[in-house]
Amino acid sequence: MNLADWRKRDSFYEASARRRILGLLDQNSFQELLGPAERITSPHLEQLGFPVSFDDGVVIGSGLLNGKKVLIAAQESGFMGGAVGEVHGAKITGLLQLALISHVTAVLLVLDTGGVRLHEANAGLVAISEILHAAFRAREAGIPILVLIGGNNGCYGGMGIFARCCDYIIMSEEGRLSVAGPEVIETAGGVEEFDSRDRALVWRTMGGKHRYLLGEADRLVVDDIKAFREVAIELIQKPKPLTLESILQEHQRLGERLVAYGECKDALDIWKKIGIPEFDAIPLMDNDAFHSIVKPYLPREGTEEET
Amino acid sequence: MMELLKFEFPGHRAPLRPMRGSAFAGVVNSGSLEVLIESVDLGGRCQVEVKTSANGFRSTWDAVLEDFFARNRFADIKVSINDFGATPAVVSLRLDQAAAEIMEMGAK
Amino acid sequence: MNVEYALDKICPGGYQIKKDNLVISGHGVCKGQTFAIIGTIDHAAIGIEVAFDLAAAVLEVIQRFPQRPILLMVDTQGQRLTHRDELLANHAYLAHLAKCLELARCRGHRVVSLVYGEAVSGGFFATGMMAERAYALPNAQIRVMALQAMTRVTKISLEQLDELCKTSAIFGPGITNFVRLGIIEDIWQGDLENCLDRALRLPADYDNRAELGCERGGREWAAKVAFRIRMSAEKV
Amino acid sequence: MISETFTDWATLKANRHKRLQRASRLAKGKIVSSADIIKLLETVIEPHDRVCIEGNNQKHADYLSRCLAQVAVERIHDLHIVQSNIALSNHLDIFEKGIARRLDFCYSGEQGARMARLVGEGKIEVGAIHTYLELYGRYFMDLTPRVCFIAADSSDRDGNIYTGPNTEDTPPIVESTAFKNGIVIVQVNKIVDKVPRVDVPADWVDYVVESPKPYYIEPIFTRDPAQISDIQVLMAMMVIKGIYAEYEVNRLNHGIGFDTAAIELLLPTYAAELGLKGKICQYMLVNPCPTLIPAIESGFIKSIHSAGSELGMEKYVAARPDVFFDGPDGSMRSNRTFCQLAGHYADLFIGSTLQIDPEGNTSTATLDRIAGFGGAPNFGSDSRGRRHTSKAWLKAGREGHRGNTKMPRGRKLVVQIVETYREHMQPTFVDRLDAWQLKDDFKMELPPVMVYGEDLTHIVTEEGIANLLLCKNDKEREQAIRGVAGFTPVGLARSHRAVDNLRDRGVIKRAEDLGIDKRQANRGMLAARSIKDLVHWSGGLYEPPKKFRNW
Repeated sequence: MNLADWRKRDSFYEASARRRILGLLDQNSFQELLGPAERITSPHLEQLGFPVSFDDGVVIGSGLLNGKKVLIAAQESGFMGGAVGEVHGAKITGLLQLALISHVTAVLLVLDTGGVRLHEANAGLVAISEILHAAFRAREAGIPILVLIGGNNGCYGGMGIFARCCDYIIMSEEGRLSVAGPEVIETAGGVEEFDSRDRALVWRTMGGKHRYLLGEADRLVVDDIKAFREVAIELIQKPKPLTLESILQEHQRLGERLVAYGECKDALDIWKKIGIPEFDAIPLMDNDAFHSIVKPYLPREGTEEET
Repeated sequence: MMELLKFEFPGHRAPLRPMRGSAFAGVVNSGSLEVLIESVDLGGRCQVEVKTSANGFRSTWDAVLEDFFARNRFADIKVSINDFGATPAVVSLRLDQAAAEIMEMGAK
Repeated sequence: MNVEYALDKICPGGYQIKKDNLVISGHGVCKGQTFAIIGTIDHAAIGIEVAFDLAAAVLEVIQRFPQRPILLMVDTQGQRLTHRDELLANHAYLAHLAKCLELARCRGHRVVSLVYGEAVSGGFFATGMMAERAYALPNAQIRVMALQAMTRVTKISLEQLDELCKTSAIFGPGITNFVRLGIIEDIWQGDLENCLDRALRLPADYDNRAELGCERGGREWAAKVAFRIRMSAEKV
Repeated sequence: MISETFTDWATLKANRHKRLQRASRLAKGKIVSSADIIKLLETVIEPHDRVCIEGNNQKHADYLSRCLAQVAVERIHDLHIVQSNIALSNHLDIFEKGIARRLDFCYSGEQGARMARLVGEGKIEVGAIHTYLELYGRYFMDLTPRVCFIAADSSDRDGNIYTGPNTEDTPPIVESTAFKNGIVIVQVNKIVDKVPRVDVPADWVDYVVESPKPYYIEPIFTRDPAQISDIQVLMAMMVIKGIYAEYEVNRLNHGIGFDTAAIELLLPTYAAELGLKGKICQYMLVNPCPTLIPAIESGFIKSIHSAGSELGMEKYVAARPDVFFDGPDGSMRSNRTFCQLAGHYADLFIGSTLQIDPEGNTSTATLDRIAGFGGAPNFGSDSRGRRHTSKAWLKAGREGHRGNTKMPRGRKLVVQIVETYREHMQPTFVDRLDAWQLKDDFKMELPPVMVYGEDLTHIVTEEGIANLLLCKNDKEREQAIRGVAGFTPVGLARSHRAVDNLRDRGVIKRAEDLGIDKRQANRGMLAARSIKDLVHWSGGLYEPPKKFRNW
């Protein structure tokens, strides 16, 4: 991407939840549900002395994506680190339940979250579990769920597990996807185990490029809302049913990963083993260069179509 | 602990009519706030409700809000704010953004 | 509590399990019905291998014993917290386990979980919380986060948190909180074989934890909010 | 008249000889092994010596400083340390242990709180807190070092030194020490066969030691554009339109905060739209801050001289020799003395501060800390020895002309750019600077003021610009300051009539008076909104340090 195009892009990373939704959907098509004026705020934060937000940090609603009706939720990265509390989680769960009764083509989830909101610990954990159960029902009904990750908080904790239970994950290299966050690993194992302040290490372990190379993200796009939108348009009509066959394939893939890379100490070791030339230059490659270099080395997934 | 502040201002004598029922701006992030502005029947007056994590700044809020209503021809307007320690500069900026949105005046 | 002690009580008719590292798998008999046993022991930290082995056990039941009910025996300190686990994408292994359990349910297996030891956050999430209904033994430990750790994150004093825990089930560890929130359906006491039998006789309907949490007064908003959204179907 | 008694005119030389002789067995030529370095220090340093430890913004003689903290206090004690920047904890360990007692310095930053404690305990006797030029000046007057510790990238076996792009303070320290029969000790990251270029010739150097770890360096001047706020964009727009364009400011020094980073990032966008390319900001005195990249790439900036370098910018700077001062080897040569000197004769200084009082005195002093100033007081003061003219300088001089004198004078523009409140609702405008409290707490003779009100010409806040040059008297000046102090107590105490009057006369200008649409003032105006944008602008030459990456 040249400088002029780069500057013209509409950064996904920088945008607020509302801005992301407006950029992803067809113009003027977004209808918010339970918007700020309804004042559905967290019933728990105030007693802890924390401010609430009128949407509890997640914007939900419906709209059109390339003319197709979709439901969408976007977590607001700025409020409580996008973390899931009781109301926040119930909004996403309700949206996924709504998918079952409202004839939509797909559900888009813009995740930007540290996982459970620790101020509502128990309620946050079960909220994510409820999101997961509702998502499985939607998938069972053949409604694909697309997860978009490219924000400041990454996608961590239970939401990281949840993301991989959806049909597709679209990431930018700025996005991160994991269960335990950098600080959590460092706290548990010390700085020798993981230096959470070494951001290059954080990104090559959990960031978009590594996740894409492992086959953990279906698409890796440049940090541009339009790029996310284009890929979403391409995928919304391609549900990936959970079948014994698809799960056995995944089982085999994950088993092979343990054997192939189980001894690796760092992402660089894995990239080297994959056989990518200039593997150590990967972190600094731009999106186009990265794709052209890694294309022959990507894990192939059975259920995804040939393009 | 959170502090709840309520303010009331006389409405403008020749108010402009909002184009929308409500408008919203900002994010409740440290050093920032969210502003919800709604058109409701308040007998011509304007009301503001602020929930803030920074205690003891009532007079500053009063000055900032008075300034805001002096800049805008508002009546029957309710402003609700969730504040996480925003400075007056940020408060004014978000208020102006929400005000512009409810009047549907986009940036050029 | 060790797993054999619990299983002895659940299956007076006998059971067979094999232990492989931290994972157990096998089967038992409850009131004449054979059910599969899958679980973890020794407060297992669930890393990529453990999650993978659990998934393998679930897949084996699906393939070899269609429709056989599954009892998940839960004892986990949470997901394993290492560089290597995240490097190889522990979230994907945990998600895979969740998907295997989901597949089992879709294919007619009843899935019930029992916290007999410890259940913590991510580990509990991908195991016990994937069941249709989760149960616990009276001395089980369940938490998302210890209150001490929570004071560090939230900068709220321990005294204040303790005070809040008296009225709210949201923050604190403890099995009764999780019952009030609807996360734990019930505590198994007395004749455990009866308890399992009763659980397996309940209808296999889906996730009613939010409603349960509301009924029990621990979590009033989740059900209401989701309901309001479902009610807006005509607007969409 | 010739003295009757015999006078030895070379005592320093003789003393130097003795020291070198004592240490002769500890060095091979000039090379000292790290195993012997503590012993060497114990041998060549004498109690009560004045020792200069090189401590810059960027590079630090941290290894030698750490070694000094390990010498036997019975042998080496009561040293007088002269050092521009106290940045590391081991810089203070030597005081805690009694190895050193007296200190003359410029800046202490993060060590400010601990320093305050040690001063309180009587373990540090502070001579004075200086500006950079002031302290360097005193190296050649009354504070000449007996021994100095220098940090450098490499040396050859003869002792020729390559400082790398962070030459910074090295020249005045070495020169004052070497030419007054002192002893120059250099820690280098590597001893090589041939240095890329000679920054210090071998015959000014006495000892070289290869440090086990490269010297400590932090990217302290890198500002992530992602953290620039809409309000900072607004203020930057006001500066460009209301000051840079107004005075045609072409030679200037920028502070290193987010406010000035915002200005830099608006040059290729907003300033270019206003047709200001080639008219403003062509010559700058500033470290190679990454936020300058877009303005350089757009052809806005012709030349930059730097006091020091910045981590990650090495390749970029080397690839732009027309703009930066690069050596024949390709790497940059910085020099804080010359950069400060040049800044002294520039047309404008702009930077941020923590507090401003109603007289326009500004201070970055914080209670319970002794932090110092660095270079800002030199940059941020009128240079009364200046004689050459420029449009900006003459215009400022005309505007500031007061009283009956007929003699025309020029004047440097000194601008403070601040938000009226800092984070956590700390007001920037205060009736009394904390500096006064600090003066009392630490029994200083003067409150530590960064820019004096009499030198300050403009204040820029989100509320507008106050041009203090145009004020007719002190009373008006105070109202002009209150008139941009927003909702702070200082601002609320304004006379609305006086402020309206000042606004009518153009002494105070609001954004709208400058024709700036506030709603246009948002981050979208910035030429780069993230570190990655800067990498793109640099064509991949800028290599951001790990802590600034999110990829």
